[in-house]
Amino acid sequence: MAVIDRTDSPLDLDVDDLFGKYRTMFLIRRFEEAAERQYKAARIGGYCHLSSGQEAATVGAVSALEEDDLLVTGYRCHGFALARGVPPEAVMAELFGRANGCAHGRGGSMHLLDVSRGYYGGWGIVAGQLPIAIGMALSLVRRGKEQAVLCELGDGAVNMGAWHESLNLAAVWNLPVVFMVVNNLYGMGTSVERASAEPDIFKRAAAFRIEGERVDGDDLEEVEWAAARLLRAARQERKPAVLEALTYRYRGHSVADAGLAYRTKEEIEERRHEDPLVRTRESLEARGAPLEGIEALEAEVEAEVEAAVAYAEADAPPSVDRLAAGVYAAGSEEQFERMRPGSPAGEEELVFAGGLGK
Amino acid sequence: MAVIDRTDSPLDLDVDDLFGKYRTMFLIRRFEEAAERQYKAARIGGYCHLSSGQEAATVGAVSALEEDDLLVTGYRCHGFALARGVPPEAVMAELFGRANGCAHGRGGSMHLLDVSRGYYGGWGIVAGQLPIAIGMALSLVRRGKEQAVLCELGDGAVNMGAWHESLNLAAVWNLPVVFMVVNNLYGMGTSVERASAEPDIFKRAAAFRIEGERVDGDDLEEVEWAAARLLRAARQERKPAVLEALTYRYRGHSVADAGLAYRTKEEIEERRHEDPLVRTRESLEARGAPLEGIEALEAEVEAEVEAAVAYAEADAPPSVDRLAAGVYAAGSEEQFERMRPGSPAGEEELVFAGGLGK
Amino acid sequence: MSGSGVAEAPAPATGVETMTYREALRLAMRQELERDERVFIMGEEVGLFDGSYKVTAGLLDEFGPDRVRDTPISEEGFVGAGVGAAMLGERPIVEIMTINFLLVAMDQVVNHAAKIGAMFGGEVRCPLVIRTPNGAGNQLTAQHSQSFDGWFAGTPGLKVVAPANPADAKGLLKAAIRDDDPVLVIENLPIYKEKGEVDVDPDLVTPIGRAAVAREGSDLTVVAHSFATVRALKVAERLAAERGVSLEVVDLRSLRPLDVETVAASVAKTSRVLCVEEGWPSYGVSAEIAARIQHACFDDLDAPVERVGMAEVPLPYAKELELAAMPTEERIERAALQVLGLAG
Amino acid sequence: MSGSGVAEAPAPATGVETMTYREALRLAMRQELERDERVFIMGEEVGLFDGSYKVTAGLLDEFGPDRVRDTPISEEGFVGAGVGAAMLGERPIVEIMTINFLLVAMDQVVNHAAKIGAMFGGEVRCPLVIRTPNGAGNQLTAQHSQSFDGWFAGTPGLKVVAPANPADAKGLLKAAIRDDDPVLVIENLPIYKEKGEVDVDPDLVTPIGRAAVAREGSDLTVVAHSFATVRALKVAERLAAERGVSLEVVDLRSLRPLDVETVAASVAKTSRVLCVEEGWPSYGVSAEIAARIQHACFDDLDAPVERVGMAEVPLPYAKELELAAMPTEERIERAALQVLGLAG
Ligand SMILES: Cc1ncc(C[n+]2csc(CCOP(=O)(O)OP(=O)(O)O)c2C)c(N)n1
Ligand SMILES: Cc1ncc(C[n+]2csc(CCOP(=O)(O)OP(=O)(O)O)c2C)c(N)n1
Ligand SMILES: [Mg+2]
Ligand SMILES: [Mg+2]
Repeated sequence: MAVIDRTDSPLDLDVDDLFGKYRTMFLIRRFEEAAERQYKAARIGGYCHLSSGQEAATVGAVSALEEDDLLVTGYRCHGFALARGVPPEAVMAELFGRANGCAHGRGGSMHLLDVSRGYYGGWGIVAGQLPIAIGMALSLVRRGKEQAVLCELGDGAVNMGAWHESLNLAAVWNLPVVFMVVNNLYGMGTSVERASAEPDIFKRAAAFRIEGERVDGDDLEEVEWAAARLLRAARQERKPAVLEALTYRYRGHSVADAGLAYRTKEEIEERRHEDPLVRTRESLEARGAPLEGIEALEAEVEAEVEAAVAYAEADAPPSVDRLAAGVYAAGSEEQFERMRPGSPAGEEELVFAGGLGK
Repeated sequence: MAVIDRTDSPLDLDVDDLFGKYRTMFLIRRFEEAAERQYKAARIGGYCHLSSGQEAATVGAVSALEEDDLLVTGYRCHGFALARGVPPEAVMAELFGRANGCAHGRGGSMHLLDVSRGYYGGWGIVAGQLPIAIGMALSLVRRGKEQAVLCELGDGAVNMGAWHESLNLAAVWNLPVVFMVVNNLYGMGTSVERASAEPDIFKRAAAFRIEGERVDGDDLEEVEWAAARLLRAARQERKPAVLEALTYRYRGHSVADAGLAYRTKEEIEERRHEDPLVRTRESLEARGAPLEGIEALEAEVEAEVEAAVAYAEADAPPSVDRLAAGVYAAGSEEQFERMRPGSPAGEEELVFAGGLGK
Repeated sequence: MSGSGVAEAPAPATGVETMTYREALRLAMRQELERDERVFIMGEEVGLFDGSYKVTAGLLDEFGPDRVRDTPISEEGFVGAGVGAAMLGERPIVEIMTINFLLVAMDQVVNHAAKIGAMFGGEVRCPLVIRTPNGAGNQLTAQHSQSFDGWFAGTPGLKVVAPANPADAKGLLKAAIRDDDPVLVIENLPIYKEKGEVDVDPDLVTPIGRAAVAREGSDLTVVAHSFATVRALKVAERLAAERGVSLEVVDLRSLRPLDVETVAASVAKTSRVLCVEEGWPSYGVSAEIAARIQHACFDDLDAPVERVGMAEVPLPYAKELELAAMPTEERIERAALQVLGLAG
Repeated sequence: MSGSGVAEAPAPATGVETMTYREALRLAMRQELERDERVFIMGEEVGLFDGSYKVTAGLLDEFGPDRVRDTPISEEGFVGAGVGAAMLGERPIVEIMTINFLLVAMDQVVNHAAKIGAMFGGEVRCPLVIRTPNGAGNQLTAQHSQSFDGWFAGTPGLKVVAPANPADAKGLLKAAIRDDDPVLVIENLPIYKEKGEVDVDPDLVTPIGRAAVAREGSDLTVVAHSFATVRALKVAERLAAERGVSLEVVDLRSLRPLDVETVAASVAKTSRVLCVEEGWPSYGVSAEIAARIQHACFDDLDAPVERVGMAEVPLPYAKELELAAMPTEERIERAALQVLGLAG
């Protein structure tokens, strides 16, 4: 199987198309900045992982998805949700823990999803989403659908056993799934070199006789082109593959991490020279997009992000009365009848401090 | 890193040396046959996995160990224990569940060990021994010892996550461990092709930038030569490696399996033509060992196996009074004082139906 | 595959047949495979090998490799694959060879399957079934002789059933397959060969969350599940015959939800309780049962709730040691007499 | 490395200092790293990153990368590496970032570490320490807000401690490191910043298997461990001040072995019990405690044992929902008054 390092993309997006994608990238950057501010203002809690710097990888890959393809990601997922079209207010409301958040305030930053857009989460255990993604691909095959699953993971996840088991199963069963490794060079404070015996992660695909490819993850078009090709092979020929996108995260691992104990300010500065936003904006300009148009777009996005924050702030928190909603499917009440508080032998508050079912 | 398929061994054992190794191989075969008979006579219980057919791989690899190297294996381990010098009566007594068994009747067929010979078990969870083996190698490194660990596993184990995590850690940390894959073509009823996306298992070493080598596992000298070379590199240069030995098991997965649902009688017959015992005996003859000598040896081994059975039969079962012996280290009695039966708040038989400590 | 995934039902077979627990499970799977195309089986050796404990024997021939899928040895991977497929509406039945191997897939069960309904705000569900036997008694030694029933029963988001006879094996497995939540079906190694009468009606399911009074009695309530129920019933027969005491046996059947009510009703009648389980009692299922009973039946109890389970040691190989560690009929009987104040 | 592995002791520091729980753990590790070359630390981000919760901060600089070893993200691999190293006589301290991630390493803990002593007939031991925090309360959501304490405490072959204050954090971690068996040290996220007085004497250890009466009282016994003890002590103060009732708080400290005796002695005095834990109560630690108490104190109890724990849901993200699910002081207080018959 071919393992390819850094494809040069023959993709040549037209200016409108590029304009739209730049818009999404810019939205992600501004959204993350707003999220950081709101986190520091204690309106967002839990872990909050930002993806500033990774916008080209994110938007490039998601752009390669067909409407009925499926997407599964890790916990650094704001960008993926936005790129897949989840409205910024639904994402921000989720970060605020509000009822109209895309997971109704129950998932938070790490567990975004939008089933109507084929986005099946937002998962928090490193590499835990991989087996799930192959199960989805298996379901597509069972139903004879020409669809594929894109499964995002980090460079740190490739050392987990779940990586190995999932890639092996995907390959043995010929499942339509592309594993996209967002290699931002670090898993928390551990560099790829310290973590992975094969730091050229895409080469690990060979252990399963599947295709592995590495792209410049800060080059939107290169990412999209490679993702499109691999997803097509997945859909049409049921070939699983690995796509490694080399990129960088500008912020710390989460908002709580300054991100400097394990890398230098210089390194970060240097990487900022490859800022995918700047690069994409440049190629937009090179393709003749008028500066005013770009600036108008940016202003529009900034307003959109502010509106998302305002929406989230105004949105109500989920009702405490329905604490246990969703834990079990509708119809389960009867099964729990003899265990619940209120039942003759139930203990107060022991099982459900709130209602059950949807 | 080199991945090598089927080395021809320049090793040329002298006749006495070969004679001794043939003896061990023959001992293993006869021992397994006896174990099967005793199992069917209900003197051995539990799972009982025989290694008939795999003698060259077993003896070849163990022969390459230095006295102070360490050995860790899976559950198909009678042969490894015998090859490492554990007395047949201690092994048979263990299979009989007797007090003088090498694990004092507590481990049985799958959990043989002999710490005095550097043999650290006999483990029953597929691939569970791999992380343990690398921990041992780590300890050797910490102590600055020039020793290595040989860790045996089956072809079915290479699809477990523990394989991936262990090889990655061994490689990232430069640990002196050789993973020996005894590829007998099946994991229970599943052929390597159905289980592993890369059926050339040794090639998976490349995913960790370590050396992988495949040998004819029915060729004693080839196995020993390759194992010796890789173990030397492990000891002296702290290079982990994968050694794949292609072989075959003649019997079912365990004594309870006829071994025919997933392979044909013809296939088994064909493989019997490569019987490592026959091949080694032939090369012994070719090297001028007198036939009477070989036959005398075989008679001697047969008597030895019978003696082992007699020993095991005569040996006493472990005392039921000491059911809980070994569960916790000496000195733990005091810690459990307030939980045990007999203690003022203890419940009869709840925690220990027998004594505690060694 | 049709929209609802439910195929036209064939003319239903009816009547009661005697069969083993293993056969009852197989019947349930066959019926559900026929009824609903979304149902498929996945696990090590479930196909070509006919199942390591032969539960799925013959189903590969009948339904083909898409419905009865052999997997490599990678429990974490294929349990997770079950989760993912279930999220898209499939009804996977994942067989884990024995419960001991579920430990390598624990993260997929507890951190993933169990979380989906709540964590994603009810937007997606996970109708997954995991079937696996627990238990000891065949000299399988420490790594292969365990029962983690309570761990799963203590995990919100999961449901756990543990049938004790062929009829419930069929009925509860069918209920699990039709349930919209992840259900762990705990089977048991020695119980596979137990025989009993089974109503083969394909529409008959046993509701989840209902304990059964497996035997009526008046002097002592024995609360048990899975193979411990089989043991308890034998002890009850023997004590009735030999000592004239009357044991009521409550078979929990479902561990989450737990039917405390049926247990409490029995204790209200007998005033004395013994809990029996195949696993280790400390922090085990019987701990929860005892805790519930002391709460629900505080004024009814004439004696403390006693517990019998496996001796709290990693199970040793030697036959004699293993037997000494098991919750045998002798030990159950002794404990029952003790709660009744008849020991000595 | 010397034969015994124990280095010459430096002149012992003595005296009592006020420090956080986190600092107390660090002190224990520093002292043991100094005392015994066989001790080393291993885990994700324990070195260069200074520990994800900063428990190991500074130790890499002090002891170097052989003694403070950063690992890739592969819990199954490096927990198992700890097991193997321990079998050869090392004293590894494996840090698991939070207990939630122990699920991927469950097989190494339960099927391997716990089995070694018994399964190999006492021929080899496994002096491994695993340190990990449990708990919820920081909006970490369903996959990161769990407490599996009882699962490990229910596993023969393991020992489990769960200190509730800095002095015990130091003393029990040291005891765990010196113990010849695998010990799980359960820490807790909110507890890391709790302060208390700690005797810095390097020879002082807290014995495993002994509960402590953290506060004396006469009307009600509250049994707790880990952060629940901190909550219980606050409720006790408040109820004493506001309602004039006297709560005795028994801090379990050790879950396996479990000191039933100290609990029972307290109940004999108060006749009423409330069990509190950070985890889910059904099939949880409080189930075992309640079961033990109804047995040991059957004649002493004036009311059923009550339990308070986390609401039995995968923890939701929203602050309001999370708070509603937690075993807050309010809920503990309410339950305490109920057991005392003072509710309403
Ligand atoms: C099994 C597991 N172990 C540890 C963690 C804690 N953790 C969360 S993110 C992370 C680093 C992951 O790095 P990487 O895969 O490179 O993704 P990135 O954060 O760079 O996007 C760790 C160790 C976890 N969530 N799951
Ligand atoms: C994690 C786990 N899953 C399943 C099993 C059951 N099992 C025991 S041996 C075996 C097959 C292993 O095959 P292989 O690794 O090729 O070794 P061989 O038996 O051929 O020596 C299986 C599935 C187990 N022991 N552990
Ligand atoms: Mg990363
Ligand atoms: Mg094999």
